[in-house]
Amino acid sequence: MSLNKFQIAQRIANELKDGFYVNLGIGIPTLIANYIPKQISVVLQSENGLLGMGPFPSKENVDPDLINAGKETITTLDGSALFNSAESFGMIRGGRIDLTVLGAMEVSQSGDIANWKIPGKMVKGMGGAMDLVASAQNIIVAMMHTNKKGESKLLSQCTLPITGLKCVKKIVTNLAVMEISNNQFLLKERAPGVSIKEIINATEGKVVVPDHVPEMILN
Amino acid sequence: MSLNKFQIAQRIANELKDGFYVNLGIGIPTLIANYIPKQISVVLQSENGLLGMGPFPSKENVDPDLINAGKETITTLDGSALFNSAESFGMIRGGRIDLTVLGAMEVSQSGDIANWKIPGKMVKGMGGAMDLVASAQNIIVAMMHTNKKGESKLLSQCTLPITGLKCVKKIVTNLAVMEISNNQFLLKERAPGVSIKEIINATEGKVVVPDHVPEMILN
Amino acid sequence: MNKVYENAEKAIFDVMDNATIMLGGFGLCGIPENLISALVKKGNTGLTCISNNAGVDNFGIGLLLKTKQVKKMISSYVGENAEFERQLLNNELEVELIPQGTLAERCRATGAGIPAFYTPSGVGTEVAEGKETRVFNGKKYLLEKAFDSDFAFIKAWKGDRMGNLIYKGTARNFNPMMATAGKITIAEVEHLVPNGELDPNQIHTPSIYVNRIFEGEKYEKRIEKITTQ
Amino acid sequence: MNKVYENAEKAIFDVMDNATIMLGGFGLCGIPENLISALVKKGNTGLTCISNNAGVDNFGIGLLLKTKQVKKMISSYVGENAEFERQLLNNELEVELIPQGTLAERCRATGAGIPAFYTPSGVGTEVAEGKETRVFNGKKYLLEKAFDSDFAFIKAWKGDRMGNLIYKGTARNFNPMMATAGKITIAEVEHLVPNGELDPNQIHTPSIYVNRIFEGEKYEKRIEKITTQ
Repeated sequence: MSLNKFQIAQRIANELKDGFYVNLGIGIPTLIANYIPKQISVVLQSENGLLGMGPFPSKENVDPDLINAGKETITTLDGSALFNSAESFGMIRGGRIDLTVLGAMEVSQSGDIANWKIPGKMVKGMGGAMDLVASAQNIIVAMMHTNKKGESKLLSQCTLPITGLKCVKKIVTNLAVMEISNNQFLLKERAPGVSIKEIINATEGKVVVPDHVPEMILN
Repeated sequence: MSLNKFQIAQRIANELKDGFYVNLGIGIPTLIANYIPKQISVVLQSENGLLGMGPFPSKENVDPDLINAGKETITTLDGSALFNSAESFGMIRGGRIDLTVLGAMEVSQSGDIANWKIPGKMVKGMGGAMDLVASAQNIIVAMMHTNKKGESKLLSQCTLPITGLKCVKKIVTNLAVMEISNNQFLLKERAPGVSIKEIINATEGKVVVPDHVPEMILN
Repeated sequence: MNKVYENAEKAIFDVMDNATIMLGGFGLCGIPENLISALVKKGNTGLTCISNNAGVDNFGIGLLLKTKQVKKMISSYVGENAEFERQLLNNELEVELIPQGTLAERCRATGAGIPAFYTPSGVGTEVAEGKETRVFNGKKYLLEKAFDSDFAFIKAWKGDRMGNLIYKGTARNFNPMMATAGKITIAEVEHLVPNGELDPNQIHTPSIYVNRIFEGEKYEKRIEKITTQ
Repeated sequence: MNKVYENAEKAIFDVMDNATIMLGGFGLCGIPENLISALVKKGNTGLTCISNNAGVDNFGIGLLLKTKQVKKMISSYVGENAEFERQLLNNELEVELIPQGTLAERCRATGAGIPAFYTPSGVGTEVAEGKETRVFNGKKYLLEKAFDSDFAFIKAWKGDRMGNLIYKGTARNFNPMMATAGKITIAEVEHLVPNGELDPNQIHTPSIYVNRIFEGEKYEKRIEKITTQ
């Protein structure tokens, strides 16, 4: 059975390690914050200028001067720090973010990512995505395996304008966990009950299937 | 009668305008702070990270965490701001300093300045001088007209390694006020009782003498 | 030395048509509300606005779009604005999209006297078209340049009469870099306080960058997405 | 997540011979006193030190010079140190002199993922020898590059257990940029406080840059030139 977006977030939460500084993109990645294992402590960066992003505020504590990169009202935590946008992207380009999780429209088997522009549609802009993908050491893409038309989003080559080259390390979808390895999608895990054949059929790019492909474990 | 270093500082203080942000180098320039006209307000920058440098502290108020670029203990004032060295030189390179006053070993008639290195002697370093001269819109050199051997410090070309090219606008010495103009020293004022001939004799570079060369006024 | 102006209108007296203006803010957070309103009233046209976003239909830079005062937007993200989209599709508006980190760094470079720098952001993408690329330590980078901006419109929480500024929360965002980058920097603050009231250790924008300052008449601080527990 | 170390000795356990280390401070103001003492005790040699100054004969980096642990100094000003001068004249020590603003900006660039930038400082001087020059808007600039530094030794006034730092007075100087630039950044503070005690609005160095932190055993804070009214 393929995962829903909450379960994708839940699976990615397993990648978090104690002490990680993490940037979570808008969409599925944002949901990961709800599944951080209790025994570890991670610090969330919001690229508009906050380290240590807390939960949404209570109604009484809504502060228009405290929003996240998705423009939602949020809170700070003990140990939070606020800073300007140049500092924020300085730490991003400087490689200080341990894990970056982004949504995507397409990922290629060489690790290219496309997630900012669809030709012919109104282009809203790349925001911070190009800086994040150009700099992060450790990028996981969280997305559905196929688009609304049922077409694969894991491709031999991106068809949409790319956001960054050879930067994605891992992809977690509703069907599988894949790693980019030697210009191929290396199948690491399958969603519970999903067959390898189903995954291969849903993947336009080249898939490498090891002898043993375990089912994902969702804590 | 030629000026002493206090009078040179006093003369340069006349160049200050209300609202100026000013960087004063070590030596004679530092003395200018004592002659700021009472009716104007200027802000002194210390390039180690302070805008709004106050006077030396009383004995009880000496703070090892508060020094100027000459490593002397100082104080802050109402309206002071502290910042890091990158910010400090950002504002310098960004052209926000209205007036920079520096000492020099040599100045050339094209406005080159040499004030950091004497070949054969221990080289201590340029500190912030190269950044200041490369960026300031308005640089005045405060120095004696001749060196200890009696040789002119206002030259057709610098003989020492230069600190910056074509950057000096004005020179105030114990003998004269000169402006750099068309690769020449334009004589603007003489020290009280000092003759034009005396100044020309003490200047190795080319001097232009206008019809009227008034005596300096020291308020 | 007097940098204090009575209000936004007086502070922007010399803004001219076709000016380039940087405006602080991220979304609607930390935007110079009073300066934008005054600019709408003043009516200058042909403006180039450098701002991370373009406001929403009825607030922020959206107000300047409605009155067609903006010729060009230089931004990283311009969603959430129907009038913007309409003008863009009708070719009534130019848009230059820049990665957010590059936008922030170009603003900083402008103020810090750095004419150009190399950044990895955008390598291999449309953003790299026409730009010099160069390899350092085996990795490709793009050459990006400083801006040239006539004015910077800044919003801070507190400011003193000399122009020292302190921001609050994530309303800081682009304001500090833009404050350094305007040929004329105009700051509006919620609280204009006497010199000496702000701790010199806690100043975010030193006074040297601020040419004019005033206390904003009122702050609506509209929220784009109110999210609560 | 634990970044807190018991003392300087434990915090520098993995410093190796021939390491490159950035050290904060301007003169003797804001220097990492306890880290320097621990490094003297640990005895690593062949060090390259990036620091605005080189201390005095019996304090600061001067202590590391006395024990001949330093192979190379990268600084903007190295006066006030007789042992330094002796070693330099005897070719026992390499020195690279860099304009102070360029030194600060190179440290910042290192931490901010900017591999290189253009600056006007040093154009036409010895500093420009062997460097690319380039004209932007009619003015000449030099290309300057980021550093590569194994460690950064930082001194702050207060820090929390996560590594957020606040500096005091002009002891800030090079510390914040160097904090961003070390592969491993070790901060010593006068006061180590619980998380939550520092106002998030007032943090000078966000915790992400700090790998290790400890409260310094004692601070001598020697003054080079006591000047009073």
